[in-house]
Amino acid sequence: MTRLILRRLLVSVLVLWVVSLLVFVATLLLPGDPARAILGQQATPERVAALQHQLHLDLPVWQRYLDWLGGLFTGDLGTSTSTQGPVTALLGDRVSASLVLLVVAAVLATPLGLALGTWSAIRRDRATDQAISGISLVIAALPEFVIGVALVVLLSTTVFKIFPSVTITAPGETVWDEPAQLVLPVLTLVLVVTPYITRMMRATMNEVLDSGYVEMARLKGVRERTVLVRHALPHAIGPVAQVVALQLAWLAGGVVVVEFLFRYPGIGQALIDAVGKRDVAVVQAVTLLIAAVYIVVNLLADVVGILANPKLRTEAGR
Amino acid sequence: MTAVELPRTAPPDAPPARSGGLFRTAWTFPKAKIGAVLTIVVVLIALLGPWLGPVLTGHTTTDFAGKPFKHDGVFGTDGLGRDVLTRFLAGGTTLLLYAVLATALGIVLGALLGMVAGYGGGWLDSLLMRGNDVLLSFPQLVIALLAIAVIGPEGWLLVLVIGLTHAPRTARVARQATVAVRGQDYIRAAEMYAVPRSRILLREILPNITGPLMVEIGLRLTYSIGYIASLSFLGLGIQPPSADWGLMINENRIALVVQPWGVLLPVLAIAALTVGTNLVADALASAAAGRKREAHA
Amino acid sequence: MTAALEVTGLAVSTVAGSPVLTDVSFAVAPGEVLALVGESGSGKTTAGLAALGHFRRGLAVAGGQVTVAGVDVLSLDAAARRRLRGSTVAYIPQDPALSLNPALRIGLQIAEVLETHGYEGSVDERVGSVLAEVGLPADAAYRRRYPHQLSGGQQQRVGIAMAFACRPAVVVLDEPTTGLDVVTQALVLKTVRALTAEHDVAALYITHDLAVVAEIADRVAVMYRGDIVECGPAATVLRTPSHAYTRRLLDAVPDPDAASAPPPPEDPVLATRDVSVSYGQHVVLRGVDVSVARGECLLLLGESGSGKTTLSQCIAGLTAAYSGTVSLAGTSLAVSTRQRSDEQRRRIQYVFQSPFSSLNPRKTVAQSIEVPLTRLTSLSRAERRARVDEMLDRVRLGRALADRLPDQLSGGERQRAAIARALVTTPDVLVCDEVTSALDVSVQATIVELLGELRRELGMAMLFVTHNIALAGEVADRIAVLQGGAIVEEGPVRDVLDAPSHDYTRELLAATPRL
Amino acid sequence: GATYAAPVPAGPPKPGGRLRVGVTGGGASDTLDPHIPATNPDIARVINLYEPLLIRDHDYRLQPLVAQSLKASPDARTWTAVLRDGVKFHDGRPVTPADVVATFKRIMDPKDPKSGAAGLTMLAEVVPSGDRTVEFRLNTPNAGFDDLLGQYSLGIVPADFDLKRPIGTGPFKAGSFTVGQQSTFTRNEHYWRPGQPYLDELVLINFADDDARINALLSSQVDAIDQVPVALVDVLNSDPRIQVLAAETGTWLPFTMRVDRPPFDDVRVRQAMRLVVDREQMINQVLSGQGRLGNDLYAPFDPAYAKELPQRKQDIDAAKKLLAEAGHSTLDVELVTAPIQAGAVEAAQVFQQQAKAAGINVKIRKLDTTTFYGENYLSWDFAQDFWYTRNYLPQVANGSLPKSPYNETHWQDPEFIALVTRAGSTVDPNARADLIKRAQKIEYERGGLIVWGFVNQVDAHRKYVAGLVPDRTGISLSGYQFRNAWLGTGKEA
Ligand SMILES: Nc1ncnc2c1ncn2[C@@H]1O[C@H](COP(=O)(O)OP(=O)(O)OP(=O)(O)O)[C@@H](O)[C@H]1O
Ligand SMILES: Nc1ncnc2c1ncn2[C@@H]1O[C@H](COP(=O)(O)OP(=O)(O)OP(=O)(O)O)[C@@H](O)[C@H]1O
Ligand SMILES: [Mg+2]
Ligand SMILES: [Mg+2]
Repeated sequence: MTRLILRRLLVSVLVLWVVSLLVFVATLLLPGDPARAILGQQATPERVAALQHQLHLDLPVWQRYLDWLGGLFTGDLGTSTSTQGPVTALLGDRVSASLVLLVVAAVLATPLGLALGTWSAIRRDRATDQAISGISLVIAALPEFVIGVALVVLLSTTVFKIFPSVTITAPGETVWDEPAQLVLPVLTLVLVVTPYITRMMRATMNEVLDSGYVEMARLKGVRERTVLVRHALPHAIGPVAQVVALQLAWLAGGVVVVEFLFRYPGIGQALIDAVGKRDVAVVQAVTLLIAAVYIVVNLLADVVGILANPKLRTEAGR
Repeated sequence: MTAVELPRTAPPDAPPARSGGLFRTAWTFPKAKIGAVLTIVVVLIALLGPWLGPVLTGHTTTDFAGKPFKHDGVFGTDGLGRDVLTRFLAGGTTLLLYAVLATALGIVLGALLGMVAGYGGGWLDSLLMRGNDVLLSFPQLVIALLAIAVIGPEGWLLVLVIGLTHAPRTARVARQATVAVRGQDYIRAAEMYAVPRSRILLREILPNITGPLMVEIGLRLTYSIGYIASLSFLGLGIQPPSADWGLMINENRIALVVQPWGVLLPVLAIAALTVGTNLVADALASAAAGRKREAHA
Repeated sequence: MTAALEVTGLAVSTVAGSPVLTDVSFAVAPGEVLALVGESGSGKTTAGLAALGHFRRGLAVAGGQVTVAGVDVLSLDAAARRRLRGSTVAYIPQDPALSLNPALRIGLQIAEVLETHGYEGSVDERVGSVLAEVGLPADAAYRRRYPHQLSGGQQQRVGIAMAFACRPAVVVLDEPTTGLDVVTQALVLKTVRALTAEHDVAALYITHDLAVVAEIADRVAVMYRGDIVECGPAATVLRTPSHAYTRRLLDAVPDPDAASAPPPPEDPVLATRDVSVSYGQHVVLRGVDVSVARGECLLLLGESGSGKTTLSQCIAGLTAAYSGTVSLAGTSLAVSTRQRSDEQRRRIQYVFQSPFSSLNPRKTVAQSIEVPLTRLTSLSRAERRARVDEMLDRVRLGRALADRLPDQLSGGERQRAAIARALVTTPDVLVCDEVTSALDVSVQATIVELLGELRRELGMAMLFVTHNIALAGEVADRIAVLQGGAIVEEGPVRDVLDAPSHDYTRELLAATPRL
Repeated sequence: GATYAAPVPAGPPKPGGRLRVGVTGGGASDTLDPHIPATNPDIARVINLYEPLLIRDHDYRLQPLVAQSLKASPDARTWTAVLRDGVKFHDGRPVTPADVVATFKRIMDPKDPKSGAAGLTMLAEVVPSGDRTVEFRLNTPNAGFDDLLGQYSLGIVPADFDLKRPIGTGPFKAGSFTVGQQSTFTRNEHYWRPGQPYLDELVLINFADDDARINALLSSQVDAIDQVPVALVDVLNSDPRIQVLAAETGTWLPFTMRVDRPPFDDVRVRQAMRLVVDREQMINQVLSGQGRLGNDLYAPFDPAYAKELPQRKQDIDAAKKLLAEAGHSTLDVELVTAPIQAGAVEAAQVFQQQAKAAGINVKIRKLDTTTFYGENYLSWDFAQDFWYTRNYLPQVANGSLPKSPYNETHWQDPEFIALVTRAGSTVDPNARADLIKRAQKIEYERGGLIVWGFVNQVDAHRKYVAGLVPDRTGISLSGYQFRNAWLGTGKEA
């Protein structure tokens, strides 16, 4: 089992490295000069020249890649061309802000999705099930900005004026100092993610509840609750972990639209801003970060899958 | 003597594996009917709209019907004073076209990759699937953001980028389906007669994975629509002065309180379209999974 | 003696309303084994599960009564039914691999029944004793195993142990030996017989194998399309069947003692020399030599996993690698079929084990049969079609079915189509890999008969692979017995059947149930 | 919550309180540097932290600030500034001539020239000429030099200025600052205007998105916002809690045609393009009526603005005729646009529609702002740009001379150059006005700019915010001069 996990880990590291290479190349292709991008209309030739000199844009490409890669290991993500400060300083707060959004959304959506999915499966083909699966099917189809706009109209500006529709943080304050402004972004993400988890959980549970061993457990006279907890749920862990992982990874990347909509000071906003400003170091850092989240989360899901499967657990362990 | 039990042949009312049968089975689900109706209505609007708009309203998509965000005409005017209904009617064609093209690209590419990886096996499989992992770990929106920053918001680029981001996901599904089919004796029978590998892929494997692929097409179409609309919403997709639903939402969102139609019509259309295609895809998935019609008295 | 299980006028139908059981009545006394036989889909499982008051999703009871140890099961509420299950009436499922929870240790799964029903006394001890009763090791290490760490036969015996753990009054066994090889099957049958006799348990034994019935049952009930068509003492029903379906079942049972033709002269058209195959550490074939002469039929006999399919596929060129040689009329062949010539490919043909997977479900029968013609001959389209039609007639399938898709055919018809595909290029050697084992007994007989006729008509050599020794007398001239990847005995059919020289062969013959 | 009508504060200004302002734009390049403000938040910060020698007031009149007066020598080559008494930096030190000299040295630093340097090319040196006086010596005579000094990006800073301690003479002192997010400011107790500022604290918050900014105002997350999308003026006006602040400005969003590139090198084509524009409709559709007609001339607040030139109107027939004469029965042009300012992309679309009537086929190429201002900025054949208002000569210096930093049209007319050069050194106002009017006539007849209108500045604030007035300079929210602002009652409600 350890070997299996180690191999999986090695592959992940390899994938991450290739991603880093691709990210670097992709950002090289960004047209336009960062110096000009920073100065905008104020870009007089003298000021452009001065700024370019400051930004060390004159080193050969491969050297810049090696420097950058080396920096990653020491926690140095490079220098932002637009703030001219370290990227880590620029992203620090934003990463934790996005993380808060992500974690809160995940912590709410995952158990909710699992519970709804299980409930739906237990009540298979009854009204509850049909309502849950119908609604989740519809919500799952809606693009996140449609959900977000609908929530703003409903809860913030037009119908009810309950929650703030944008996020404002004073310096030194963090986004969670004023929880009310987290409500709409979190709710949007929860609405986007929960239907997928619900549907997957329902499908998996249906399959498990139809399985021979669940039927056998019932024929043994085992109580329904025990059937569910001991015989059915453990089998849903593996496949559902995959979906939850996928959704979490989606959250990391898909948070861009939601952050844009709610002006949430996270990495998504930073990314849009950085692409516009040709702030290559920031683009690289954020992209790599999101990719790393994806890879790590998937790795975890695989490990959970391996641990939840006695066959893999026992066989590979020897 | 020992008799081995007849493996469960399809019960009389279970779905046969053919794709014609798949559609027929899927059609027995109410959700397929609702989905198809939603989709067809929106597609009809998208296809006939550009021609119907000027006839109904007397305005083209670009001329001015009044001041911005006023209630002139049936559904008022947009941010430039153009007729919302005309623009709404014309606004689905491009979205739909791009979504269909992107889906087609993603499916063809993904199915090909997945089938080759699944059938080839071995190092080829590992290589393709690790490459797939790399693509998958690249956040979809970031790819689009970078590509559009590099090249500009061109139509073909949208199709390409979205198609490409679909490909690895489709490849996974196609690979899984192929692996399930690969071990089947009819593939080995074809190999026994030295049928060329390309022909095995196209003639023996492809027809047998149409079930999951059909589901995938439905899902990818849903995502493509949402994705293109999202990009337009971020201002990166279809560009003005084109009439486009995603763009309309972006342009008119600001006046949601005064003149909601400029947002509501396209939001409803996009919602109906994505929900419709998703319902159909889900019905196909249920049919492919062999679930019998929810028997309810 | 009063019946432990009594079913009267039971009717079950689907929720949609179509009947599954119409009017089923039978009774089983303590210590008695009632065999419930019938073809697939006749409703055996449905009737068996009704004894536990359980109906599968989509089915509902439509009338009748089920009494277990004096209790009217169907009138009980869910909780009371649950208390009955596992304690008074137990169930042994058809497929242990699917019915044991793969995530739970087997000891726990057995203990669970005891705990659920509040077993008085030491649960641990009882688990140990019931494991011993079914002939499994009772030590702690064994109990900590997961199902996937057991063989199929062991899994099935764990299932039996689970059923007998609470000393039930009634057990329902749903085809418990299907999928097991003859030796394991004999062991399981012995266990069941011993346990029922010892504890005075009433057993309902579901099967469609009449030979098994003869071994185990006191009485037989024959089911046909949801109805009991015949019921009586086993000896009576098997000797003087009154219903047409029962007779058909009986006729289909092959007779190992049937006479066969003398061996033809030695002239090997196909020969393997020292063929060995291993998958990693696992050696599957260890230097196998077999040869088949022109017009001869060699029966390759072996239990499941002995390497029969592997050998057949070496001959057909479908394995990745083997050592040794396979030669066709003296010329040695390349390992992979892709490296062999069209002519070589044409001369050796292979029929797969399962007709359900060997035909592409998206191709019509004619299209599938046409493939070898397209690949291996240069016939025109019209000529190919003519050959296909002719071949369809030959395998008694008829041209009418040419444009059907496989799922519009029955299993037997599909196997005929697969045979037609193998024969359409008139091969010299036909390798049949357990071509009948996926088929119902009655169908099995017709396929064996067809192959015999075709062999005589076309004069080809045949390698007939099977694990069913009962077929030997019907089809083969010679027998080769494969065990653990090596040939342990070889000789003319009569000699081997009458005077087996190897222990394994003797064991096989002894374990084979007979009427 | 319920919507209620807030009372408009009246009476004498009430000191104290905290004002939160939503400002458009900003991002990772946000800065507190006094001399390189680029975005709106930068400008708002600079205006409240620092003060230049002079500045244009709400009515576009040049007013002395750190300087008490600024006088030109008769030949307009030397300008002498007298510093105002009692003007102190945030740390309490008084402003000295040495500080002024150091400030201009920082701005004109040849290694790192700041934004203002481009407009001050004629400035030879800055020398202290007394206790309270500073002398500006010019290479070439310039009668409008006072105008050039009246820029917010020329704030006076102490000689030992360090960006880590951003000190100026402005009404507010720098508090905390989060790049791309927001900045806070506290009251400067040393401020020279008695009683001002009234607020204890000022918070400027970046908003990239119009929607978010307006929602923030509606949901009371900010007290005031700049740049209300014009289409929403009516909505906000109808909200009893909100006061819309609209100002007529000289801000313009021209189309720029390169006069040295075909097809625009033919003056008939340029005239045709100008005749195609229905300016009324442009203002209605693009600005929802929030603007004034333009006549292809800029600097409407200049005393010498050529009001007498007839207002150009749409004339499709004349345009067609001109095009035919120039040999174009139909004309295909590409218009490069970007969301450089609210209304830019919209104006491009309206123009496209209007040009159709004259058989001109306009293809719109929409770029992102960075690309627009990237390498090809100033070399697009046909594009747009955005300018706040200036007087005529400073605007010419910025955009209409061969060596101007932003000559988008590559305008290089010898007769025009001669006229403006003479005007630049003419001190007599009447003579100068005459020269300027002649130069304007040339641009009116053959220039490469299509100035279709001047944009009203529309901002909004909650009714409890007082002291904000319309400002004609084009800078938002009372010119971001929050020293005047104070909070009435009702804020906490
Ligand atoms: N859940 C169900 N819903 C509807 N029909 C069912 C269901 N389960 C079984 N049937 C139908 O009831 C009939 C009897 O099924 P059953 O499983 O009892 O047959 P069987 O004799 O046990 O067959 P086999 O030998 O294949 O196990 C079949 O025709 C089957 O299609
Ligand atoms: N691809 C493979 N990789 C590893 N082991 C294999 C593979 N194919 C077969 N085996 C092993 O080789 C042995 C022989 O398999 P084979 O299929 O030849 O048996 P068989 O005699 O045909 O059995 P059955 O009667 O069940 O069909 C088995 O133990 C099987 O587990
Ligand atoms: Mg059964
Ligand atoms: Mg086999």
